Amino acid sequence: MQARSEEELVEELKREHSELLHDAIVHRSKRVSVIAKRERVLELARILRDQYGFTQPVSAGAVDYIKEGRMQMIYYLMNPKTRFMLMLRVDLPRDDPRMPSITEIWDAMNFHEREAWEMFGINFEGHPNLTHLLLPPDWRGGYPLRKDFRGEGIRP
Amino acid sequence: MMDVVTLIWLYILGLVRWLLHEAPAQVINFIMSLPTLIPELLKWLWDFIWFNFKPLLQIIVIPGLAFILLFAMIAVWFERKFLARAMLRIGPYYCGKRSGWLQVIADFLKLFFKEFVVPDDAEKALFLAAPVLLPTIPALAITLIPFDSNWVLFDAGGLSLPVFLAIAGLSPVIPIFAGWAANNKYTIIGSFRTAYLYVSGEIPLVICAAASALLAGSLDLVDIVEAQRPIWFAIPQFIGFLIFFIGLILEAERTPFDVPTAETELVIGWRTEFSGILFGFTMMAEYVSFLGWTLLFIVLYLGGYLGPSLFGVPLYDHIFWMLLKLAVIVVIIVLIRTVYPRLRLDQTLRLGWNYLMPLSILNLLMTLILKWGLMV
Amino acid sequence: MAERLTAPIYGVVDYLLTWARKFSIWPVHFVTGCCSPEFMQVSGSRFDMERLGVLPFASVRQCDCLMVVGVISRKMGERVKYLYEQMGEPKFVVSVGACPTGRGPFYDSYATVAIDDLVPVDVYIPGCPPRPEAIIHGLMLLQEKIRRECGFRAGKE
Amino acid sequence: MSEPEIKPEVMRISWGPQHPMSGQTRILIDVDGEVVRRIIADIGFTHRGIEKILENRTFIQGIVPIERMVMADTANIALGYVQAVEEALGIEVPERAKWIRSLICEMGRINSHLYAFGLQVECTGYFPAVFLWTTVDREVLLDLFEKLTGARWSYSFFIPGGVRADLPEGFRDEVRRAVRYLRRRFQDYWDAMVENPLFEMRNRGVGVLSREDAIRLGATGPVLRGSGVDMDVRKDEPYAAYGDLDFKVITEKEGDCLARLKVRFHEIEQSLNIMEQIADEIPGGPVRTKVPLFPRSKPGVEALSRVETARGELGVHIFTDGGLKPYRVKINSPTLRNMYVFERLAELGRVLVADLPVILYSIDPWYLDCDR
Repeated sequence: MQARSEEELVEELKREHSELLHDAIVHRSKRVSVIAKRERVLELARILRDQYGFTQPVSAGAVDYIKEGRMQMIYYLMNPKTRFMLMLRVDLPRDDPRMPSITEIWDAMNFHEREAWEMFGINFEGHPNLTHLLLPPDWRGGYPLRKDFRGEGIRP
Repeated sequence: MMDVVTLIWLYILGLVRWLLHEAPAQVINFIMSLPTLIPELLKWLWDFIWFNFKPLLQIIVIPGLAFILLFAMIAVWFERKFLARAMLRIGPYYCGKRSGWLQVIADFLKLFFKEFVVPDDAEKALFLAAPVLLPTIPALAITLIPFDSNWVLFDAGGLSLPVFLAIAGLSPVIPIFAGWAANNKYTIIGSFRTAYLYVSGEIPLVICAAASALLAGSLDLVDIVEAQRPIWFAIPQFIGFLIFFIGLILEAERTPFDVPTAETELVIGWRTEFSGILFGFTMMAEYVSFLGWTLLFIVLYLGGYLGPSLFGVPLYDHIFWMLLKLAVIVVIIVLIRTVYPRLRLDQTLRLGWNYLMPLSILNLLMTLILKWGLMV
Repeated sequence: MAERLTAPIYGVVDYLLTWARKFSIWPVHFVTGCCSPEFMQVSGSRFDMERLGVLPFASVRQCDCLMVVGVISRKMGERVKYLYEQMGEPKFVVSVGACPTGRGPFYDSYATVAIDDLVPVDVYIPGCPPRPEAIIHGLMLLQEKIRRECGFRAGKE
Repeated sequence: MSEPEIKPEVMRISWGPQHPMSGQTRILIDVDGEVVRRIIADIGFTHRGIEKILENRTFIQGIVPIERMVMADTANIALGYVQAVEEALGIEVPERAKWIRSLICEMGRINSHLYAFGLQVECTGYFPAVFLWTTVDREVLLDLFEKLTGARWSYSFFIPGGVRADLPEGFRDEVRRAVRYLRRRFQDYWDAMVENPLFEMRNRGVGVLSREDAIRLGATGPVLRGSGVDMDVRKDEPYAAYGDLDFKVITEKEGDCLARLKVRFHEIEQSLNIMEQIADEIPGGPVRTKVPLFPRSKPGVEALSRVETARGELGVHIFTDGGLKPYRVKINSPTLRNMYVFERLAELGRVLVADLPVILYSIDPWYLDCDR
């Protein structure tokens, strides 16, 4: 069931897996977004990988929407056949940023999740090795990429 | 009156006449006789030194300390310049007038006056002793090499080949001690690689040397050289010649077999922790051991000191030919360094055990048959 | 002691020593940041820093010059300090590029430090990245500094 | 990074960050004799927080820090950012500017690939001649860069709306001359490297990455193409002038270090072809459109631009909030993906200590890109 075009993919996802996701959007050609439910992101991820062919993990990162009180974790995935880039987005509340680790589906997300953990403080449950990746191991300065980070890096 | 004044005038006139008519011829004669005179003078001087200072000369000049140090310096300088040329660079330039020939002396002086660090966890006595022992052992072996039939520093009583191999066989022990004493993971791995390498490289070398000795019918290096008067052993012992050449690079830890000091993997292997003059000694040791094996190679296969006469004095000829052959081999080995990558340890060992070893035994058997055939 | 060191023989030793140290600067194989390609060009054919006797060396024990090439992050900063302590005297530090000197384009980052907080520096080379000519000039300044200050009598060691 | 436990029979060696071949990273390896049981990449030694810095720069100021991600390949990196800004702000780019961008990107790619295989050769042993030949040949390209942009490496030449300046007089002839010279030189490289039996011995069958593993572990760039997957952003989503240019995507089937080297090699040939095509066929016209110095964004716009850098696919995802600065810039760096592949390679096949630097440099890591 390889989807032929972006619209068909989105329609199909919305139709068949509406219980797993909030929304699915087409940004432009070859850019698709799926906003997943936090609790069931693993099921959706497995379906995306096995049935829709998004076998290649690209990257992952988060955005801190401080005014709306949420953070969004974004997984960038790639389908090597159709060359679609799919962004699997998960909304997390800012006061409780916790979600299941997706490394059991794409283990290459290991580094990216560690980075998101140290930069945003998102807690990935079930991650094999959730330690500092880029920052020094004794880093105590908070989460640098959050918008309320008050270390160096913010112009007064 | 034939007075005094007249006599003086006559004397002066005679002097002028002599100066004008006979002196030029005599001076020319004297100058013409110089070429025969100077060698005689030199020969006299040489005989004087020969009988009085020969052992001293051997220890200090050739094949003694000065030769070894000079070789190390020239080889390092040449290698740096040559590599730089291969890389399209100039190499050392400003140190010494426009050629960088003082570069090695500057490096050595700097190392000599540099603080050397002894790590806390190191085995201190061994750590300090190993670098000093390192160049000593191959230098001892070099004393056995004949530069002329009667120019051997250390007379081993007709057994100089086995003694050479025995002394040179000691040298791998020192890197192992050094690596262990430094108490660093890189040095440990490097020293064990040295051990592997020596074992796989030295046995084919010894077997090849045995074949050469068999062909010459003697264990004495002078006899082996003299046996090559009709033909260099490189021809009848061609397999042994090739094996010995590869084994020599392997023993001297030169590229492509510089596995123990592999810069890209193990920083610089068992030398990693040495600093200051200790490191200078290890650097020197590399070249001294290289020199020792190369000289043995020349003696065993390339006719040692033999060569056509150029200067009339046999000793000069012999030392000249020895040095020329040495220079050629050094150039070839440095050339190899510019074009080949390093082999892995397993590939090196496979080369040693799977190819060099059986081939050297084959070589020995062939020599046996040849010798038997000659005797029959 | 001070009077004895003014004897002429010490002048000769001093000259030899500074000459040797000047022409035998061995920097460590150590790059901290993004000026490394330019540094490589300097060791390459057109600029060739080996002319001055500069020979990059593998292990810090044998070296006497720490070239801090490029930005120093907090994680790297500890290592720079550590390496400096591992080197034997006499030792020199050259700060290559704007980043170690004054944090360069990353001046307001949470993760970079300037070199002055870590180790004493002998020569600063500005630029982002510095041109090869600038690096060569910096090395020559270091040589000049060694000639003047690093003799037997200068009290550096 | 807290260090995971060590099994008693293995020895843990720390490589770097001061090591002749580690570069700016630390690699922990567990060795059992000469066999590597486990690789742990401890990256982050050059982390400068570029993503945070970009939040504090205006859109045009941001070009300077992001260029410092990959010094040898600044053109491609800057192009990724500039394209994302253009997409987020809705800026059109004239045709000639696109062609000039492609030209400089290809020159940057050759520059970077030269660096890559120079280092890979250096890793196979002290084999320095070829490595330093690459620095010589890089000077040819650097001179072109200097003539065009005024700087050798970090030339902030691409700006939103086009490029900073037009090609100077006679530049196209110089490009053609450089292409001719480099073609001749690459024959030498091929002879010295791929045709050298000892070099082949060190590289063939080392660090094999199968096609499935390459996709599963998220490899990118020459690593992915060396394993037989023909993914190249220049073909998949043509940007700049790549839609009009004629070139092939190079793949090799073996997936070992030699295959990656060959991919880089043939990519350079393709890049030289592209340079020639551009020098011949570049259209006329303006090279930039007028863009205010401090462009203001529309709120809530996202733009993800992908470009093919020398190390693989770079993604720059810009989020705006209606201010003068981006709200968040997410950079998907290629080396971070390949470093994960490197970490897993010890499990996929037998890796010896001596192979480690070769494998590491066959993925062409650029730690500044990896750490951002």
